[in-house]
Amino acid sequence: MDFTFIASTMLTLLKAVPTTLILFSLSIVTGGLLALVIVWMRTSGNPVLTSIAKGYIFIFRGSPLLIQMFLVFYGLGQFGFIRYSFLWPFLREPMVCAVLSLALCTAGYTAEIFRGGIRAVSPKEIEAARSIGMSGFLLVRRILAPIAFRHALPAYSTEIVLMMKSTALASLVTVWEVTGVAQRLISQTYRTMEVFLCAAIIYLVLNFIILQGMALLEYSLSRHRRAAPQALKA
Amino acid sequence: APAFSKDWTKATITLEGAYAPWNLTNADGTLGGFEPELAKVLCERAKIECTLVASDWDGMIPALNAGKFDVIMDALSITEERKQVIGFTIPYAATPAAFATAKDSPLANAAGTGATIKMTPGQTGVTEIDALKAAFKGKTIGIQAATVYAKFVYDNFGDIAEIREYKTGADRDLDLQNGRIDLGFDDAVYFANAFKAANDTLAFTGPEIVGSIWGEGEGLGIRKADTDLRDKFNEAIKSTLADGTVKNLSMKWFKVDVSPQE
Amino acid sequence: MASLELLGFGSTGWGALLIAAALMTLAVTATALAIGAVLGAIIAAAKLSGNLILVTLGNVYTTVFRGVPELLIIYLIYFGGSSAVTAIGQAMGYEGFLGLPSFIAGALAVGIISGAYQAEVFRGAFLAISKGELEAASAIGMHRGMRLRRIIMPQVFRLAIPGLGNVWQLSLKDSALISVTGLAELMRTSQVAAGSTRQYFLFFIAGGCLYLLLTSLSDRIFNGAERRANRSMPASAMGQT
Amino acid sequence: MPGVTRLSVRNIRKSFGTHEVLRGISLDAEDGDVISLLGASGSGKSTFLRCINMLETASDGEIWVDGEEIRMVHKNGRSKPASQKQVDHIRSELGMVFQSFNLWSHMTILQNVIEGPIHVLKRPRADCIAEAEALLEKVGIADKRHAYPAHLSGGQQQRAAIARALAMKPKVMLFDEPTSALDPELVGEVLRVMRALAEEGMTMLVVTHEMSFARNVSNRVVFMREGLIESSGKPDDMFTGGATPAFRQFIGHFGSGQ
Amino acid sequence: MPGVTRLSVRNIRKSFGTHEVLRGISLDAEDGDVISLLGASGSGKSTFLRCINMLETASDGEIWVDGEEIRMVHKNGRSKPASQKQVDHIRSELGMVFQSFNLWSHMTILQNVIEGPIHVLKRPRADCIAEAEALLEKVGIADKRHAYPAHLSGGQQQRAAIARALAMKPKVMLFDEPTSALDPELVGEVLRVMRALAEEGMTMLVVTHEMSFARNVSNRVVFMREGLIESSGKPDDMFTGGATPAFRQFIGHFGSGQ
Ligand SMILES: Nc1ncnc2c1ncn2[C@@H]1O[C@H](COP(=O)(O)OP(=O)(O)OP(=O)(O)O)[C@@H](O)[C@H]1O
Ligand SMILES: Nc1ncnc2c1ncn2[C@@H]1O[C@H](COP(=O)(O)OP(=O)(O)OP(=O)(O)O)[C@@H](O)[C@H]1O
Ligand SMILES: [Mg+2]
Ligand SMILES: [Mg+2]
Repeated sequence: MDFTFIASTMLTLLKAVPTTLILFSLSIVTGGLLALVIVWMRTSGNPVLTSIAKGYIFIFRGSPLLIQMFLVFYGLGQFGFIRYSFLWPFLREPMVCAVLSLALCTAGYTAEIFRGGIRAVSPKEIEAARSIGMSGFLLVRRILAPIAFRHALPAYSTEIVLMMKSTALASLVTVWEVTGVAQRLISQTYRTMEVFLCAAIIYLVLNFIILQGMALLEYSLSRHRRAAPQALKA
Repeated sequence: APAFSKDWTKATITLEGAYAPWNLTNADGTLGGFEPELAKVLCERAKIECTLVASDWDGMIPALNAGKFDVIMDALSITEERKQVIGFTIPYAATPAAFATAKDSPLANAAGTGATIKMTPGQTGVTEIDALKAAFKGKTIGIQAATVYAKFVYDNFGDIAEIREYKTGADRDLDLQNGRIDLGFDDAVYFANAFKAANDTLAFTGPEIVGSIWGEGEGLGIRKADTDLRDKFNEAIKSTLADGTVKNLSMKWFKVDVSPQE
Repeated sequence: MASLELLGFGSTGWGALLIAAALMTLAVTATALAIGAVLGAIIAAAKLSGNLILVTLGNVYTTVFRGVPELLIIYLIYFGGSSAVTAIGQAMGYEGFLGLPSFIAGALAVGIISGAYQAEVFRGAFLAISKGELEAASAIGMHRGMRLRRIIMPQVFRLAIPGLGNVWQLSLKDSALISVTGLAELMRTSQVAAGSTRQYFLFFIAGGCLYLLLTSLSDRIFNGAERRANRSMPASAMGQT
Repeated sequence: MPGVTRLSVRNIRKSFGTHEVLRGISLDAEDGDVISLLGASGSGKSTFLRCINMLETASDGEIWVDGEEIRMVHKNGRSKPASQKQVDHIRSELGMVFQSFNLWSHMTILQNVIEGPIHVLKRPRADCIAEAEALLEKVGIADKRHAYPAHLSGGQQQRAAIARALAMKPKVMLFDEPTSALDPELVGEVLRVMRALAEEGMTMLVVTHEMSFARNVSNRVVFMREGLIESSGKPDDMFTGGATPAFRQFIGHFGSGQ
Repeated sequence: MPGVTRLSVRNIRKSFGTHEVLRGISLDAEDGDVISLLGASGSGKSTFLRCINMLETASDGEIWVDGEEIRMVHKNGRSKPASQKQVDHIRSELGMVFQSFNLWSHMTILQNVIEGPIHVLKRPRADCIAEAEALLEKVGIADKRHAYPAHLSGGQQQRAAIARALAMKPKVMLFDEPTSALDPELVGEVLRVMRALAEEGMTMLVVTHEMSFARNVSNRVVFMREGLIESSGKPDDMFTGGATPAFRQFIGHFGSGQ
């Protein structure tokens, strides 16, 4: 093992970590908000809204992010009406495009995850809420969302970790985050395994922190389920 | 790399099959282009039965060293960094480099367009380059990351222009069309072909740059241990250069001669 | 139009190659999902076992294979696996290089990753089963294995279908990364076609559409399975007032 | 204001698939009325209560609460309430205690009880807590107020569900077998609470299998059979003279057992 | 063989956290014994039944079923059964009807009933179905045999749960409030079934709030209070002369109400 090489690789890669973190946090927040809108449309019962949401989820879950990002970044500029519109100053920026396509993609997944959580809520508990006059947003905020979020948490933490790894694609649109920098180092040095191992350690540490945080959240939200009957184990 | 003595009657050559016109895939799945045709001649002369396989550019060099194939023939520039990990034959091609910009851009037809200048590694104070520096001040230049061309642009224009790195040349060309960047710098042979795909909305600007600044040129990549295989191919390349085979194929595929000049 | 011709089935059309590539993607993903189902069930069982060592091992597996970029795992198995096979071959007296075929290396790599995700899906579904129903099974003397087979598995399956649908999607897209092994799956074929013809948008959109086609086929299957599995449930209270 | 009609149901019908569970039920209840709803298992009692507060949508019929009709729209052969707002408002005046309790699993008992007053009725938190604690004291589970539903015994859950419904101070209460999980001592306790509520003028509709309740606490007994009201009347009339043969058979065990 | 001890419990203790729910309970039941377990809500009745078939592990004490002791191991202050196999075997001889029914939601009623006989007892499928249908007929829900639990009324679910337990033909049955959701007519029906089982020699331990059952069907009454057996004896003794003040207060309502 060539430790000076690994140390210098690590240093180079660490400098790209802030870029990765910015991409990650912006797209998680934007994607999460968008997902809420889509879930709302998907479960609204209005056939038009439902089909729009279904179509959205279908397209963004169904095609590779690489292709989506390519089309958003290189494709939108092909249209004159976009290139000469007020949007172009934003869309011109690689970072904006990268966050946009990451967020659009994760919103599709997150919407499905949230919907799964909602379906897991006991109909009896929803009925109890309706019977005292709760409905709409109040019902969602007080009963549905807390229970559904608790159910969705394991799947959602998976999605968050996936997003962390998906940021790797942003180098396609000239945002040089950790994986992009690693690939550039490889094409300069051809020491694939060493460089990738350094990158892997960085992602592993970042994701480990995220997963621990989510596990902590999961634990603190499941007080009502702890001390399960022993029949589970016996 | 496997260290057995081999008499090399058979070898596997890999290329990407997606880097037209150097190498490309036909719609029926067969490989074509400058390199596959040259490979056929080289193998005949070296008396080796060759198999061509397509593989991805990203994993090519590690896969060579892992033994998945024996030769890389994929417009692979001979550079010092690569020489650390694999061996090379002598070059069978060497290409000039140049700037490209949109045809209707104010940067089109910059000083020296149409001329050719020769440069050596680390050379400074070239008058043609200084003229370009003045013209390109404050502009954005797109390059393919981790190439000899990238290093050149950083060395000469890093202080006056914004530089944006792309994973592939094709991505950069699209952004040149989109107007996100003002200029691109790359292999001129590659560009000539790209202009056609862009419906001739792009054009060269400034002089073509040739010489040892781009290293020795493009050669076959072969595991360091396989010196006997390398020697066989070296002989074959010398003979194809000498009898004009390389030049003929080059004119057919590139419309210019890319044979390395002494 | 020239671009339509490029997508057609004639001598200059890429249609046949693209369709073959889509089938390859389907085959490699299905194999990977099957490998992942076996691994996922084992890991989920380990994580639920309550045995400290097994739980830790399970946690390490899911953390590492969810936390490390997929590309690296594919590289490790493609190159690392080949070295291992070659070493075994040499030990048995075979001279020369023995490769792990890219289909097997790719399916194995994506399968190992998908196993980590499936383990979480199974674990979540298990935890969602009503405790009372498990107790009722214990109370008539069902032993562990039977409880698993008769009560837990059918319900885990029902509760896991949406999650498995997601994992399938993930694996479908992870399979695109196998292109580094040179396997002619959909992503690589789209890229090769784009690079050879320089029609980048055309082939990326065509590739994207084929991925959507695969998705809609699999969605149909998963939805059908979900409907079938949910017939014992009351209509969800969601849609009503 | 005694004599005011709090609840009025006209000719309610409800089917599940081809199975018609309610086949035209009408009922009026005034201030302070305590009506016992008796009937065999599966006769549609729970379904009837669920229709009244719109947890099931009746396929036909009218429901009036406190002089206000729940407006319905009929479209493509399906009915639904015209205004969600009206439904929410009416529901907050209708309390319901479920046969299977339906406590919110992610909240403690106290949180379950204060949830509605704070978030639906928008009353001050401190008041709600004080009242909730008094209610929990009354039903005897004040010591469990910080426990989660999964950690309570059946009877404790049932009492929590009663407290949760009462905390909304509804004008009309719908009870679905509110004492099924309680021991005789607690049954007595809960019946005392209900009697006091009746005296304060609350209207109550109680599905029960507790004949002593039907006879001693309620002022009207309604006997359901196969989705219809077979007979109804004052408890004394029903349990002694005027009972139909079907009702007599139904209470047979009660009449003879002790 | 009357007089054989089917179930014997010695000094059982159980705590949840710091709360000691069972504080040393002993009980013997012979062939054909029908024991009523009475007690206030929260006194530990359900927990006691759950300890007997090991759904909760008692922290101390011995349990003998049909002359066989359930072997326990104690490690780091926690107890668990020594052999899972033994536990499974003993459980198949102990029937249990849960307070909250716990029907398997993914199976129809018939499937719920035949599941144990076919897969645990390994009996021929056709026989199991025939017997299951006869049982469902007996408890009056034969017409619901192809419905899923979520589509049944409370009383129907409870009867399905009883049929499921009986289908295992256990030597000892543990009932946790088996008639709580039933109307008087059905209560009479179910009690008749239980009496017949007792006559066939089945041993039964019944948590109930139905005093008429305790008095007329069972041959022993056990009164639990705060985790202890406060008093026990023959029904006639308990309900008339020999009752303790606490038990008298507990049944007060029953004694006076009617
Ligand atoms: N899982 C648990 N965790 C903590 N406390 C529990 C748990 N289960 C039961 N308890 C407590 O143990 C006590 C006894 O409960 P148990 O269910 O045995 O009562 P019960 O006699 O069956 O009452 P009921 O007649 O209301 O069903 C109660 O105070 C209850 O709150
Ligand atoms: N969601 C449903 N889907 C189909 N059938 C249903 C559904 N809910 C109830 N039923 C059927 O409707 C009938 C009436 O049910 P309901 O719950 O109103 O009875 P009930 O009078 O409350 O009985 P119990 O005293 O046993 O609680 C039953 O035969 C039941 O099987
Ligand atoms: Mg009911
Ligand atoms: Mg109990």
